Amino acid sequence: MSSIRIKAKERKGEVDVKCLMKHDMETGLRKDKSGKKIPEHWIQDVTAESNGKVVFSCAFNTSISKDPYLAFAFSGKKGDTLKISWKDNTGATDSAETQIK
Amino acid sequence: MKHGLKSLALVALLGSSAAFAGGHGKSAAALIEEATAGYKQVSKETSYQWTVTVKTIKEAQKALDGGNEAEAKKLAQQALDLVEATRQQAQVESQNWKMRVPK
Amino acid sequence: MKKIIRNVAFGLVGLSVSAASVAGPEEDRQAFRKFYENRFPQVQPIGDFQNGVYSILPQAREQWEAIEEFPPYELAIEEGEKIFNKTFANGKSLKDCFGEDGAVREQYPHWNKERGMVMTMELAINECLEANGEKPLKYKKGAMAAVSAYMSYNSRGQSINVEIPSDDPRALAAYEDGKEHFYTKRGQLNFACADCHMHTSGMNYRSETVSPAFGHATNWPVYRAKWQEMGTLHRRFAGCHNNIRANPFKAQGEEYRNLEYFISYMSNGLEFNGPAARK
Amino acid sequence: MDRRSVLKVAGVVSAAATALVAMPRLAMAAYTEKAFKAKGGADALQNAYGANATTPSDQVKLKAPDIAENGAVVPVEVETDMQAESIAILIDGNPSPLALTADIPAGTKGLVKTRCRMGKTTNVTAVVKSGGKLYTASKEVKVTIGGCGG
Repeated sequence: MSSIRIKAKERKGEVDVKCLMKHDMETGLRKDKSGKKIPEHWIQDVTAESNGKVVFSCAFNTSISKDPYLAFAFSGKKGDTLKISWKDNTGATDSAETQIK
Repeated sequence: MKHGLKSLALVALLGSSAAFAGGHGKSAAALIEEATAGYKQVSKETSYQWTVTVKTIKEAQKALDGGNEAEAKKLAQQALDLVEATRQQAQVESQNWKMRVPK
Repeated sequence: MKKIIRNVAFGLVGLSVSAASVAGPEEDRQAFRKFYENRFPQVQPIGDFQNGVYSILPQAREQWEAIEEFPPYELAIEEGEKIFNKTFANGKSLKDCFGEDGAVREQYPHWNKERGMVMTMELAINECLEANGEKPLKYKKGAMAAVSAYMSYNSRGQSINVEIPSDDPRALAAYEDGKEHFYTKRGQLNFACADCHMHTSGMNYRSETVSPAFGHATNWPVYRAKWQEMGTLHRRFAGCHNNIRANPFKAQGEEYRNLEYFISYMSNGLEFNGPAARK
Repeated sequence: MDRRSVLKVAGVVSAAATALVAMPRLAMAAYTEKAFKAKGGADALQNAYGANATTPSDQVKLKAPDIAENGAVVPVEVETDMQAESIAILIDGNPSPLALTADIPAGTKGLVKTRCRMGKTTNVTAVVKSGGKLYTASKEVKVTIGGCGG
């Protein structure tokens, strides 16, 4: 299952998007039980596409909270697809797609 | 007034680690043993246990293992005080809790 | 010195009323509720106490509402749903114990007469697992908190309606045990649950405003920012005990089950609204 | 809005060119080490946008709490009615202040909401790039150490 949860609702031609991404967002400053530093591990880039067109994109630092939350809005309509994907500093990626309600 | 005074006595005891001064002249090892036994005893007789007591006993043991008899004695004595304060708390609170119930 | 004076003062107040006859649970509950109604008249409607400290702190409430827009516990609800629907080795599942959607929150905690003990939802979940040859879950977090979150979510809107059956004196004894626990000072810091969450509720300990105990039982499990994960009510009990430097009791042991029985009874009539986000 | 802090950021960078170089519009916001690992807000903006002269503007709306409930999860919201090209969030007191940059293509609202980590009491600055210029709004968010660790 994707690590990304999307809620996308259209109202008066505007699509409100809320999205939660399951990710530890390790800052590189935390230590584990044995006192060893946990290496930084975080989502760097997030891209949102609707019907194949980029409608929003952003870049994160490690100062974004664990399980990052992101909300934005764009012009669109019900039934359009919305795909959100992320890439972290290890090169790992994930994506999820939903239909706008 | 009796409850009030008891409560006062307990708080005074909690506030001062030197309030209970038993075990002078004993070795650190003996004091640690006494504190451990006392802790277990209070835990058995009441549901009261303080996290700091175990910690202090451990620190005393560590000091003793490190060859610091004086420090170990001091810490073991502190642990004994904590055990005694726990015992007192359990005793006083077995009645005093009723005062906090709203009517 | 201040502490001593306060303590003595508590003592005197206590004495002046201790001559009153021993009240039953229902009188206790009314006095308890009245205490919070008088202390926080701004909390309207009274059901808002289910939101804990946010019912009395508007500034914190705004942040909490921003978190609730897409709360991190939603991930736990999904995880819980999977566990809930998972087929056991014997072909059954948690559904066989708790129904299709597990919306049984209002049935817990309750007095189990046959066994002479308080049953909680988390205990019932593990007993269901074990009765079907599955491994029990750890009580404080992880999978247990997730299943509990899923079942609580499906039970939202149900009301707390804890009963203390009068035909079994052991039920009253369990209630009284939880009550004594709530009002008893413990730990090196010498605090009772009631000291913080009743008599100084709404006041600050360092930067922290203490939440009212009325409504404490409604919203579990929670995603706590401090933990950065989910945790159950008994995990929070243990955390509080650690804070006052008292040894915590075992999660789902008799002490905490009786305490849950008492504080749930005190919040009778409020809605279950778990899971929730907390700081 | 805390005007002083904005001026400070602007002051630090007054040596930088005030005339903005017309930058080719990036198709997408993308993480860059230079911007996100920069130790100061001005450097971060310089590296992210090729400019760091900023103007405080009440058309940049920043929503952040006065006192953070928990420094690990501080809700921050930036909104503007200006034609925004990009939005950034700076947490001035963090070791590397730039927390987020968002690219706002035509048809997308000048809005971003997220949750940030803050190590200590400091200013949060919202930056909106519009018409090639950087507009800001700042606010101090207090981060306290709680009394109940649990």
